[in-house]
Amino acid sequence: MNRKIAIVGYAQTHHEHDPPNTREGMVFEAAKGALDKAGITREAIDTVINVSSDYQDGRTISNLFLVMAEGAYLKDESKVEMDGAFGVLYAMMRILSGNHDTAMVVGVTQGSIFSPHQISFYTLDPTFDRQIGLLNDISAAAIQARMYKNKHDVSDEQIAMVSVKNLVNAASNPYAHRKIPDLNVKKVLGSKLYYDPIRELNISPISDGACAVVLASEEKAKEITDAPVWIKGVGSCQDSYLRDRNLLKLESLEIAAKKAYEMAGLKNPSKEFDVAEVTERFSHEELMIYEALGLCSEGRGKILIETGVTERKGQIPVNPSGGALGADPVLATGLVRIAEAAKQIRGEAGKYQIQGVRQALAHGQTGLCAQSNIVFILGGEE
Amino acid sequence: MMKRNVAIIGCGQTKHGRLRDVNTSEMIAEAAWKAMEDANVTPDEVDAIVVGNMQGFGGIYDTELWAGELFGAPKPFLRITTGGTTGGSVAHGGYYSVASGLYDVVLAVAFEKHSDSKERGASTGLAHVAMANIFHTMQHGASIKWLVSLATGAATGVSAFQASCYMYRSGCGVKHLDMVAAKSRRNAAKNEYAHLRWPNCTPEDIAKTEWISYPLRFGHVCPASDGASAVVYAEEEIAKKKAERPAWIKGVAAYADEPNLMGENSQGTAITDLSEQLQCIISAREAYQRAGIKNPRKEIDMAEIYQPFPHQELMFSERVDLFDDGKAWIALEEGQTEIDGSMPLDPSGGVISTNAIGSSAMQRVLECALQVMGKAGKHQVPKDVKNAVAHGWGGATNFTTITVLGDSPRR
Amino acid sequence: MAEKKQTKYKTKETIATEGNWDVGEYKYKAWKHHEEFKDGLKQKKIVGSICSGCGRVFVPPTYICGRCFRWIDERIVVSDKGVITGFVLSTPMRKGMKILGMDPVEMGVVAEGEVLIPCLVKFHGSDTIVQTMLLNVDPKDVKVGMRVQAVWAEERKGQLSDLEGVEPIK
Amino acid sequence: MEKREITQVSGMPIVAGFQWSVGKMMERFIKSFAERKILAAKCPKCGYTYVPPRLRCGKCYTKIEEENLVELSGKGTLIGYTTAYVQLDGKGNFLDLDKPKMVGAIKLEDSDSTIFMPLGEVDPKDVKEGIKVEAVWRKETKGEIADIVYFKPAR
Repeated sequence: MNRKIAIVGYAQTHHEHDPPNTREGMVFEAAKGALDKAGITREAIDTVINVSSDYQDGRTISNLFLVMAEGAYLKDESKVEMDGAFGVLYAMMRILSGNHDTAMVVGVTQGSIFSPHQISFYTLDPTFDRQIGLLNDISAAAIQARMYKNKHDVSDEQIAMVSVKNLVNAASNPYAHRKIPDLNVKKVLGSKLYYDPIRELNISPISDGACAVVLASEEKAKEITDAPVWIKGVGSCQDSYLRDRNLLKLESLEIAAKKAYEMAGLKNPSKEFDVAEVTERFSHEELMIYEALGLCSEGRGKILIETGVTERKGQIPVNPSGGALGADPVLATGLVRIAEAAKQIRGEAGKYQIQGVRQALAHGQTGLCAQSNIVFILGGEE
Repeated sequence: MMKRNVAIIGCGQTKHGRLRDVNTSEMIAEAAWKAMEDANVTPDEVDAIVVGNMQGFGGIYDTELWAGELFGAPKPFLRITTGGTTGGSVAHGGYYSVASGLYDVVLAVAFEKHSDSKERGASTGLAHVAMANIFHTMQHGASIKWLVSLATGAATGVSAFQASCYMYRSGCGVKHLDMVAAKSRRNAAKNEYAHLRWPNCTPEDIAKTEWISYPLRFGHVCPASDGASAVVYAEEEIAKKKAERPAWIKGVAAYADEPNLMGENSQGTAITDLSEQLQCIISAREAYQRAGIKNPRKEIDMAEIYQPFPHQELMFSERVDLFDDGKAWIALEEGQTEIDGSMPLDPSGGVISTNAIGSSAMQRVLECALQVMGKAGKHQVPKDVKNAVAHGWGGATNFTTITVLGDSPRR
Repeated sequence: MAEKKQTKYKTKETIATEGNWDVGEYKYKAWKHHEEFKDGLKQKKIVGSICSGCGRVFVPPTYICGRCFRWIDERIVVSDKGVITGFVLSTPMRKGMKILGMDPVEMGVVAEGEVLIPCLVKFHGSDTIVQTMLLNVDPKDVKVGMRVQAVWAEERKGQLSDLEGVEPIK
Repeated sequence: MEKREITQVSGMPIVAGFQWSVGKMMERFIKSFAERKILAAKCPKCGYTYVPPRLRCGKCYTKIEEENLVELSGKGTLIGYTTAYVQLDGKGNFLDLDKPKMVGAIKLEDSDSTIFMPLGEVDPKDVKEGIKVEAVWRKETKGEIADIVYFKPAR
């Protein structure tokens, strides 16, 4: 990269279902919080990237009435209508171009105003799949989970362990939405069955929340903070449509991760980052994410979860913050992953801080069965 | 820091109109393929794709998840949508993708398929911009008469009020709106991709059309079109190899102001003159500064203004500093802005003749690129085009995208 | 004489599949700015909010100032007189005209031949406009800059319709 | 964080309707259902066979014309499935189904795409990946997507 970029500030709202707050209020709280965290005012921001969706907010041009609350008044502003992590990629590009030195990405979704599962149905091919009417993000994920289980002989219990890990982790994260400190595999397998084998506690909750991240060029970052979190690498990729892709693997995530590792100069990734914050909309997805990130070979994800490798005190902690199963404000979820990864590097993760984190991975995804993925490698000062 | 030079090396668009013999993914793919063929690149040479449309109009969410494989998957996709300026924001996204150094060749495609909505014209999406506000206001006892007056009077939304603001500020009359509309229809007759084409249309023809609501007539306003447009960006070395006369992106800017007319849930918003358009003034200044253009009125050779309503061609040509505030109608009367004038505006026929909302602001960038590359065919302006400015507006006339293109890279 | 007609490009039709988007199902959330505004209207007052940072006055009350990037908690009452900054003239309303699935003349909401005039009013003391209706005026005389005053409903019920519109100050 | 009271804004019963033109290729595909035929587009260059058919191969980007359409047998292999206990009601709510429904991911013979179809005349216990399935057509097919009622295990 011709210019180094750092994260210098971040903030998120407390994610809940249907909290007494407006969309505008959440955006303002996150944006103001991120500026305060960075110790700068709105005037120091050159460009603002809004991350929201017309369908999630029920408003065509969802960023129109958020200009003032997100701090974009008389600023160079645009909107990315995908997972918030893609908004960080676009903000990075704007700084790398030399046109801007600082950028703020503000993502928001109020899941309670209209079901994200219904909205996932609108991404289907309207001339065919949508007419048959069976598919949505959960039923498609259920078909994928079944195929993955059969191919690699993965048990429902092993998949449930992901929910147990993340929802217990979420209990020590003040911002998480769903916290079940005493969760166990039995309770997960006892929760309401939606589409076999996916149950209630295998699905990320419908959360309302916002998150903001402030980025700066190397020179500006050093002025703003003495603990910049450098963006060492980024890679993204989108797979083919559901009908014409391999559902047994997250191929686009493999490609995205390889690109991010290459840019960050990681030779042996699973050894070189100390924590990962990934977006797992369904428990089985986290196992497939382990494999796509190269933490283990294909089909071995179940071993990592069973042996506690990805627990907080494991060799490669994954989602100490509780992940998307702990809180899923849809378009803000990828941004929250980046904020949580940055927190780990700056030692600000409180009760779920992993010791000695130098490099962290953050992952965002969008589309049925994680069709489009993005991976960031973040690192502290050398 | 040395900024990376980026150029458009290929342009592609579908014919715009009522396209019922294709589905949305095929429509997007057609424009994407035409742009790649024009740039003589294959999909494997394209590093990333930026895409956008106004999602509420076509009823499909993130269409590229279904359509993507027709022109490039597995590949990085980035979706950018900002209302009316979507096409311009996608164009900026493509520029920034290459200028960042992360990618060398990027395809940017923007589209809209209004005919897929059952409601007439673009009313689903347009009404839906403020639907939550209208629900909110009705819930608090606004009168039915008020709602009816909005539906009849301001059917065209913010622009209806803006026309009266601008006419007061500039002193221009309805006849100038007729002249702009007639000029656009005539220019569109020379553009095979345009939706409404009316060879030798005169202001009198326009004046005969019914009023929608004073000061706007049916003849003044844009159609709701289906269509897609795409450009291929490349970094300097590749651009020089691929195109004999690339269209260099010299400066971009896209500022946002307070929403005009109303805020979130109809809270107050401090814009009283809707024709001030401060964010357009600032965007133009910033883009010219980045482009190294000191005197736009001398250095800019032509412009594509985003003008779904005729007063906007006059208003925004002033806000991008091509004419004095309130004086564009004089240049119009003197024929300066005709296709063979000293400052041609919208030789393509503009948005008055063709409006697939997601695609329109991209078409402004694409048309300026064609003019700089000398490839605009029948509607190529006779004068030599060294620098051109492409403008887009969106939201409640509070978003603006400005792209300055030229025939030489910035040094 | 060259072909004089306007042509519209369109292609052959192919069959279409159908689908819906239930926009009415969204459960939006809002602050109580309209409650505050309505309570004021009941007492013939135009209530706004004033930012402690830049002093700008927003009508109806606005909770966040985008310039100063702070909450706006103070309220203020502005004049019920102001000036027109923008307007539109509808075509004369006729029986049988269908608007939003209604026939307003039939329903007695508007009179036959009435010209509806949505307008933007900047009340003195406010930095914003209020979108309402211009009443008791001959459409020919409407111009930006006209001085107007509020037209209050006879019996105000604390609803937005308590402010029926504005009328020219004679 | 100061809490500001909020009100719930309920919408008016407005439904935005859509009518997506399917395009020439899809029109032939849907209309051929009338004769109980399932067409697929076979890429002339790499042979990848798409169902439903399309104008461009996503694997090697070759154009696909109407003469590249091939007729499939209507039989296929079940490569994935799920049992649905709920169903979306179009307004964002999951309604409990009184009887579970089966959904199958099916790879039709001589095609590379996966299509997602309801499964019928089958007991969830007997469903396994790899079993052969075949299309069950409406008695009176009219050239509509609904002509295929479901897929059932092939004899």
